[in-house]
Amino acid sequence: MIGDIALCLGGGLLILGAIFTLLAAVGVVRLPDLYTRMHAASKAGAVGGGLVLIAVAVISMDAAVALRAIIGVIFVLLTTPVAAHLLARASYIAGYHAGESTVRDDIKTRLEQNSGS
Amino acid sequence: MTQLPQAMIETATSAADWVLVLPVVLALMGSAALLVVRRSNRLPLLGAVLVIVAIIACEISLLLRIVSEGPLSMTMGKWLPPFGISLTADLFGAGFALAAAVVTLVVVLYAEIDREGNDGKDGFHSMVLLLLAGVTGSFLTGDLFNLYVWFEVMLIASFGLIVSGSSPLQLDGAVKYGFLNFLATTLFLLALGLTYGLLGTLNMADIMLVAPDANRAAMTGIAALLLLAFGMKAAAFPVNAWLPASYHTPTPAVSALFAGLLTKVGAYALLRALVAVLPDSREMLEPVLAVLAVATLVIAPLGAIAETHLRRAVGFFVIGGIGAILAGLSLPDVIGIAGAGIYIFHAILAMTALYMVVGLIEVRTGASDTRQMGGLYAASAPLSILFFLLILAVAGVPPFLGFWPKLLLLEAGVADAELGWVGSALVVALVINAILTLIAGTRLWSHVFWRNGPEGQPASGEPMPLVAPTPRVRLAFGAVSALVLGVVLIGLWPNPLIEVGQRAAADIVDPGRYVEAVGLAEVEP
Amino acid sequence: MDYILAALVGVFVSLGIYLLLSRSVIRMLIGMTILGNGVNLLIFTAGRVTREVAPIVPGGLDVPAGPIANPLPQALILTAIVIGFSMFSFLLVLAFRAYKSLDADNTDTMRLAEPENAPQPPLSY
Amino acid sequence: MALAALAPFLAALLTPFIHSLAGRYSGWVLATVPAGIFLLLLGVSEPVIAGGTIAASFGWVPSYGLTLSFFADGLSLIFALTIAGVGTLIILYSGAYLKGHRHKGRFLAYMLSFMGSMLGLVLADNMLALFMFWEATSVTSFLLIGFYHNRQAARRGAIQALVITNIGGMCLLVGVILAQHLSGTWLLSELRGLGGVLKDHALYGLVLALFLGAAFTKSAQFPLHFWLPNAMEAPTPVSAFLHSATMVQAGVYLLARMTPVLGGTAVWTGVLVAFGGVTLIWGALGALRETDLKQILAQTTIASLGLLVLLIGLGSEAAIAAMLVYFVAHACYKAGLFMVAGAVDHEAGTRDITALGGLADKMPVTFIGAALAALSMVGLPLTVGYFAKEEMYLALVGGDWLMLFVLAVLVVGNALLAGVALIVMIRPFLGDALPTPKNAHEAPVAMLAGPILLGGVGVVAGLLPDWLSADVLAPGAMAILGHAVEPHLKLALDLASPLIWLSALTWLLGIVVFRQAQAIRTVLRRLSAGIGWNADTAFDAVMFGLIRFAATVTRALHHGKLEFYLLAVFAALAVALFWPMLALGGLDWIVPTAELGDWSKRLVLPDLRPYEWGVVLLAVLGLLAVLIAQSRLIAILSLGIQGTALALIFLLFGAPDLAFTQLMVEVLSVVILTIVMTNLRLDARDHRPFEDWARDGTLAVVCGAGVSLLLMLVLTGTLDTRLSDFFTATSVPIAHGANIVNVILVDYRGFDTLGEISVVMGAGIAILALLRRRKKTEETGP
Amino acid sequence: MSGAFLVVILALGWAGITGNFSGLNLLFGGLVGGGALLILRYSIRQQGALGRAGKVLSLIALFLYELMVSAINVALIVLRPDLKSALKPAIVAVPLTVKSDAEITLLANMITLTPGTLSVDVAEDRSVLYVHALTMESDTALIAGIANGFEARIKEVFQ
Amino acid sequence: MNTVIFRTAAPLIVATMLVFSVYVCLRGHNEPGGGFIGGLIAAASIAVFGMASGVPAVRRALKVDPLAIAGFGVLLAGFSGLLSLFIEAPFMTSIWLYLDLGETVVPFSTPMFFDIGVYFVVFGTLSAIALALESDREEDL
Amino acid sequence: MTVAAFVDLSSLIALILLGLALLVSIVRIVIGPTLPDRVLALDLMTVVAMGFIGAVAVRTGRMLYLDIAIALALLGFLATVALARYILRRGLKTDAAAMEAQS
Ligand code: NA
Ligand code: NA
Repeated sequence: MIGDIALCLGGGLLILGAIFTLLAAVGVVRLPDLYTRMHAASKAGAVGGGLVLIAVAVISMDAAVALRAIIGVIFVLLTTPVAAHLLARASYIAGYHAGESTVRDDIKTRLEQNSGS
Repeated sequence: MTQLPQAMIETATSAADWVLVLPVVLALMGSAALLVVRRSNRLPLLGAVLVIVAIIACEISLLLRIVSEGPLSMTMGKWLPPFGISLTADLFGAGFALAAAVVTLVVVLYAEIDREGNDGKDGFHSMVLLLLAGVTGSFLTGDLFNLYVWFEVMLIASFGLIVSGSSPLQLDGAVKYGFLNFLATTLFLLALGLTYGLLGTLNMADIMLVAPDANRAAMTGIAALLLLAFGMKAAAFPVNAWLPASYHTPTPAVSALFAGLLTKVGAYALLRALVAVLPDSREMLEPVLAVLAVATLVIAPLGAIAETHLRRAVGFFVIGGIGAILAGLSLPDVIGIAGAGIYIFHAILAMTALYMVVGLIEVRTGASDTRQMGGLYAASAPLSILFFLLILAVAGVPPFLGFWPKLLLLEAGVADAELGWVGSALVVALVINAILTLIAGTRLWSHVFWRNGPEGQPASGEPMPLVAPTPRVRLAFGAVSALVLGVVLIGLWPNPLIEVGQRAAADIVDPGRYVEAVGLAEVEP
Repeated sequence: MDYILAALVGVFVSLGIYLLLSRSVIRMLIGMTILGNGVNLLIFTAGRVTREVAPIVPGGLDVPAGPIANPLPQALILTAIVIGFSMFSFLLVLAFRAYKSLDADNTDTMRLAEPENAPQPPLSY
Repeated sequence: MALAALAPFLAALLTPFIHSLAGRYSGWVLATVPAGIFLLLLGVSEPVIAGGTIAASFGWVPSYGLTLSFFADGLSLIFALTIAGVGTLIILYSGAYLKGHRHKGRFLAYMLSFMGSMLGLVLADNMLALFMFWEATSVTSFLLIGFYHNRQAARRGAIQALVITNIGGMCLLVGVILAQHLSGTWLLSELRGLGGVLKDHALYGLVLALFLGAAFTKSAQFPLHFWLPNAMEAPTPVSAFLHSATMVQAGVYLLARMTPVLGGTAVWTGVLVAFGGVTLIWGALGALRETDLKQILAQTTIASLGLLVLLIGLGSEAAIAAMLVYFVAHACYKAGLFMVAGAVDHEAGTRDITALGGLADKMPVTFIGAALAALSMVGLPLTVGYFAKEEMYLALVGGDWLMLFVLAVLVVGNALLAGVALIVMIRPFLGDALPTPKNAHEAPVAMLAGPILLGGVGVVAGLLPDWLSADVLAPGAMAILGHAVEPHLKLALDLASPLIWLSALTWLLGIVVFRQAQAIRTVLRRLSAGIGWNADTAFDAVMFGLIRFAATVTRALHHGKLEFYLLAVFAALAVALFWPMLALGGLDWIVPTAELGDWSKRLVLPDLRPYEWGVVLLAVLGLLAVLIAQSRLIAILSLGIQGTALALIFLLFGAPDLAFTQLMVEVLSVVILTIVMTNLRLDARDHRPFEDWARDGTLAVVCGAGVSLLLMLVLTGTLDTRLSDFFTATSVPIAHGANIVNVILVDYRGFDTLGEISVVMGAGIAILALLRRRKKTEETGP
Repeated sequence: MSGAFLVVILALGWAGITGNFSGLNLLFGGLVGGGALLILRYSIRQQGALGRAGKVLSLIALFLYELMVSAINVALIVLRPDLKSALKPAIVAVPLTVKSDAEITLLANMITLTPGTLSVDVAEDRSVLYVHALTMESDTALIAGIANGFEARIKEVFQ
Repeated sequence: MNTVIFRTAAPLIVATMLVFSVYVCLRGHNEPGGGFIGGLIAAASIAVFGMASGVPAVRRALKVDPLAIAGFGVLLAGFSGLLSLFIEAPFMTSIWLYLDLGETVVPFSTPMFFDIGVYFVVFGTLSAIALALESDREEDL
Repeated sequence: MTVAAFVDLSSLIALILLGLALLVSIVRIVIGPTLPDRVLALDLMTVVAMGFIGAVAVRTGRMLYLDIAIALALLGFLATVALARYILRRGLKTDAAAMEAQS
């Protein structure tokens, strides 16, 4: 009985993860500029990937597998923001500025102040 | 519990059988060990010499064993063939492996010329041993995929050696060498995949048994791919461009090692794969082989005539020799195969020695182009003798070593000439090759040795000044002299060589003993 | 299914060869990698393809319960992948060094070893 | 007898030591070697003179049926004795001639090696051994001709001689092999016993052509004669030895030797007589054109060689007898004359006969030697030259008109040679005294011994016709013709015989030629100037043409463009893929047949699931992305797509290990590419002209299609799964591993993996080797 | 001290992934983890005692909740047809009160994974964290939300 | 890549990768993985380490020349094959020893040591390459 | 519908969705327009591939595929770091060149 529930839950999580992942991909295509796209990739991607791993953990009904899956999720949650940060920072420093719709840019302001003084 | 099939060889393996596998393993582990101690000053040279001497000892006893008992085989991991990887040595394989180890030893001593002020950190000796491991493995293996692995071992070691020093010239040569050779092994892999898909096995002896029943078109196509891949490795026309583009770029010691070993392994693989393993396909491809042989024989020495860069010119001699080997493969009776095999043996020794002598010439004259050379005849009688003997040996002038394989090839060609155009065409091409090679050789001799000084310098007056030999150069000279002496002595007393060559060829043409040694009895259809 | 993969092999091989002919060393390397991938896929396909059954014996059994994917080509490809990767690494660093030393990524301009206007051989004895 | 052939080589090997010990007397010391051989051969000559042979055989290459067999019959012995005899005097002469030369030791070693080769050649029974000694004479003579290596002319002469004689040598080798193939024996002695085995064979023409090619090149027959005068660049002792009794006579020896096997046919006679006759006249005229003593003698040598070949071609008893006597006569007088020329050159400082005169007073002994030799050459009675001439006329007198024409040619040729002989004897020695570059005086003893002794032999032999008949003619003819000839050489003048009148005519004409030498020379020189080129200049044209052609071919094939090297490989790949398939019906499986049904049944959609299609599509799209990528880095990123797709394919079709590795490797490839690219700034785009694009694209698609088709052809069969079945069955119970792929990697095929990790390690070393000198080269670079 | 703690964590992790909590396997896991840390011994600075499990758990719970909300948020935005008008991207300087490396890193990572914000950079003087916001209605609200939410909890954990 | 965030997170990431690599290596005989992939992940961790902390820090941490590690790997693999000399079997015949430690039986086998050798080779070589590419100082190579 | 069938179906749906996600993320890799955009998309693709592998694990019932997914996450991180570094270094150089051109 518990097994069936776990399986159903796992199946649901699996589909949910897949949906999030797909939406992340859609976001990366639809969003207007680099930095907004990063939001989609980092959040939806991490959640999507994580959900799939958890789904595997649930379906396997094996403590070892589950623990491994959880370690995997933690790892994803650890690396995804670092990677996003590195990419964003590198892009910004390299001169890829935020799109025209950006309403405010404090880094630019700071840089202008520094060069002005 | 279900009944297990018999999986392992029941009989015990005596320690003496290990002479088959030790040469490869010693070279590999020696290479690794030298890498571990590479920051030491003298250990790499000493270690390399010791390891190679040990390998030579193993290979001599292996050869003697095969002479007396026939081909020897060992299947790794005790698994029944064809499930495990079989190392299988027949006379050719063991003989070539021995020759390879001997020239490697000479080259290691010779290489001290270039290693003035060089510690072991560049891993030179490691790479030499790795190259030897690849070459030895290729000569001794009885498994087609394993052959691919040893090819790659050889290739990566040669990569390291060809760029060692990283001069712009070397890098240019290495780019061409690298891409074309890696492409060749990739094509080999392609053919291997198809072979497995068609036959379901990789053991050469096993392939011999099942290939006749396979789809002929596919089998021949695979053989053609193997011909292309091995032909590239062997530097057969028209896919030989990598050799003249690169062989002159590394140090002479490395050139020498390459000349002696690399193309010969390609030629050996052709011999093994086409003549011994897939004889039916070889028959289909015979016209192609013959055309390639003729073209290689005739076109290669032209390069030697045209080139003024001494080492490039010698590279064309190497290619010309490959033409002779291909000729033997087009004439697959015992005499022709013996000719091809003995030619490989000859080329391993003579081409290596020739490059080393050329290296000494470069050291003494401080130049690499014959236009800037001259005066060596008056200045150095020993060097003159070495070069002259080797030119004669390469041109196939009797009684030096190069003559005997050509004699066998010509005899096979004459015998075959009655059957069709192949024999006559090859005889004519061999003769043209001999004449052109001699022309090229005497021109080099005349320009480098006889002429008083560089081009344009007046004939009278003192010969051009030469660089005085250092102790390292003397050591190198001694090493080369020993090798040349070997070439001369074997040429004068070729009986053992020819006898072994003929018996080896007989085993290639009729591989029954080979199959039996592997442990796959011939199955009657 | 085999035939689709066989056709895909052709696509890999074609593109690999096309890129190998591009004169740019970096592109040639990419071509070499793709060609290698194509060959690996060829070995895989040549060993006949089975869907989803990994050649791993489930715990507690001596032999797999049903048919499994052919393990041998997989082992061969693994070896080939590793070797190909080693070669790729070397060639890449070589390209890097060649670019630094020769200032060229285009193979047509790499002419040190075989100079473009080499003088005619001397017509003398 | 083997000792006779091999001792000189041993002596040559020891020469450096002997020379350093004996110093200026090394000539005397080393001359004992050929002298000893001469005596040795004389000692064993008894049975040969009696009409028998002596033989000695040693095992050499038994596995190839080769023995090092020597045998001596009359012919061999005549040649061998001449070689050893003349050789003794030449070595002696050389010792003095090269006094103080820094390479005198080398020279003597070469001379001895050459002599050994020559002796081996004439004593060899095994045809292959004969060929080897033949080649050895070419090689050693190459070193001798090029002895004055600083001179381009010497180098040219040496290369020319070697090239021409090597072409002949190759003919001989193939001829010998062919003869062996047809007759089944390597041994000349056996071959002779087999009678017409070659003559009657369909390939007789080929065998004959090969042997003639060998003989004609070696013996300088027109039009391959031109190398011989150029070989005069050698020191005079070399000329004296090579061109009197040895090297050039090797061809004559070969023809004489092969007479029983190949001779006697119409084509044999016709070819030999024609070439010999033309060569005779050509050489004689050539001699008249020259003023340099050595050149004159060289040209007369060509003429004499022509004469000998002609006589062998005639093949009659008298002709063979004449040939034998003429050979001995020529050996004596030509060696003598060359040595005289050398002495004159050595002492007077020039060899130009127009600049020499009156030397008889200053060099009387030399003059005697010259006179003895020249008179023999003229063919005066009491010299051996006389008998030679008598015999050759005898061979032709009374023949048909063709024979009479040949006779006329002989008379003219002999007359021209007689004229030349007179010039050589009279001009330098008896003409008006002229100032010479050096103040001439008598040559040293070692240089005089040769001409005097050889001249003496010429006269002595001329006085002993019976000895000549019995000890030279009889055994020689026995060897060539297979039967003895009646001794018929007589000193008595028989005025009734036409021979004496022919001789007289020859002398008369000779005197005319001598008188008109100046005029004839002028005419000949104008004539040759008018023609403008000759075989010698043609040789240069051919050689230089060959070099230019070689350069063109080589530059065309080795142009240095990697793209075209690759193109060649892929073109070959396309051929290798399609040719066997098309030739052997490898594409038949595509074509619908009655059994296989029609196309509509084959056009079923492959049973791929949607996500599998997705992954395949991903792979194709990834490849396209690489194709259209604008910059290299984008291409690298796109490379990741196809790699991932491939990994997923592996995953979906039951290869998790593969997928695992493929993913890791693919990602790491992108990483390394990126790291490297981080340090490079490259042009962004891939410029490829349209025609290249079309060509490369076509070739790529053809190769890809070929691979696919060949793979599909392979897939039409069923796979033999023995190996995998074995692994599956034994992996857990015997190899203790559940992951069969890994068990294959570390156990069944662990040896592969051992090699594979060595490749990985090697890549590490190689890459470090690449990066290691970075600093140094960049610091020292421009 | 913290090294030993990490070894224990890694050993437990090892036991987890290998699915075998036997003493021997834990010991082996400790060895492996110790080896890994040996390589990293110069890089791991004193991290401060990770004491209060409760605070940690509450932080984790907050984080997971925010993460889920964030993902749904982004998903909804992505699906909006009027995507452009729904966005108001901005890069905002958020003043930092946490100072240690570990705190800054944890904060920045959490910010990235929560709704509408992405850490772009940390100023060199560590006074400011530059955050990219997807839809910035008000900068003060954004800054306050971060300061009162994650930053406060992190401070509690690290004290 | 000099950022606080990366530098701080890197040791955690690297440690996780290293442990994971050993795990993947050791269980390869029964499930996907093995020495090659393990070594690859370990080397990747070294690359991350290098990018975060710089090459000198990595070299200091490794102490041993990475290529020597690779050489050691080949030696280990070779020796595990040579052992079969003592059981009168061909090269690379596997030998299995079961160490009974009361609660568990730990298998030791030559294939396992072989696979560990593979791990070291891949780890050493790829680390050497990564560090060499990152490093500017020749004397390190 | 049984539970097993549901799991099977869900894995099929997930695979299809993830396959779609793969194809969609290629779009950004191909169209760019900037390099960071492509890198971002590639990074996402590794995450999608990770999910794909997880789904395959569910579908085949072989949970051991999970490790492949985890390893992919590890190495995908490395790739993104390397690419970010590339963007950083090359971008700076490009900026310097542009500033030089302006002054
Ligand atoms: Na392997
Ligand atoms: Na592997």
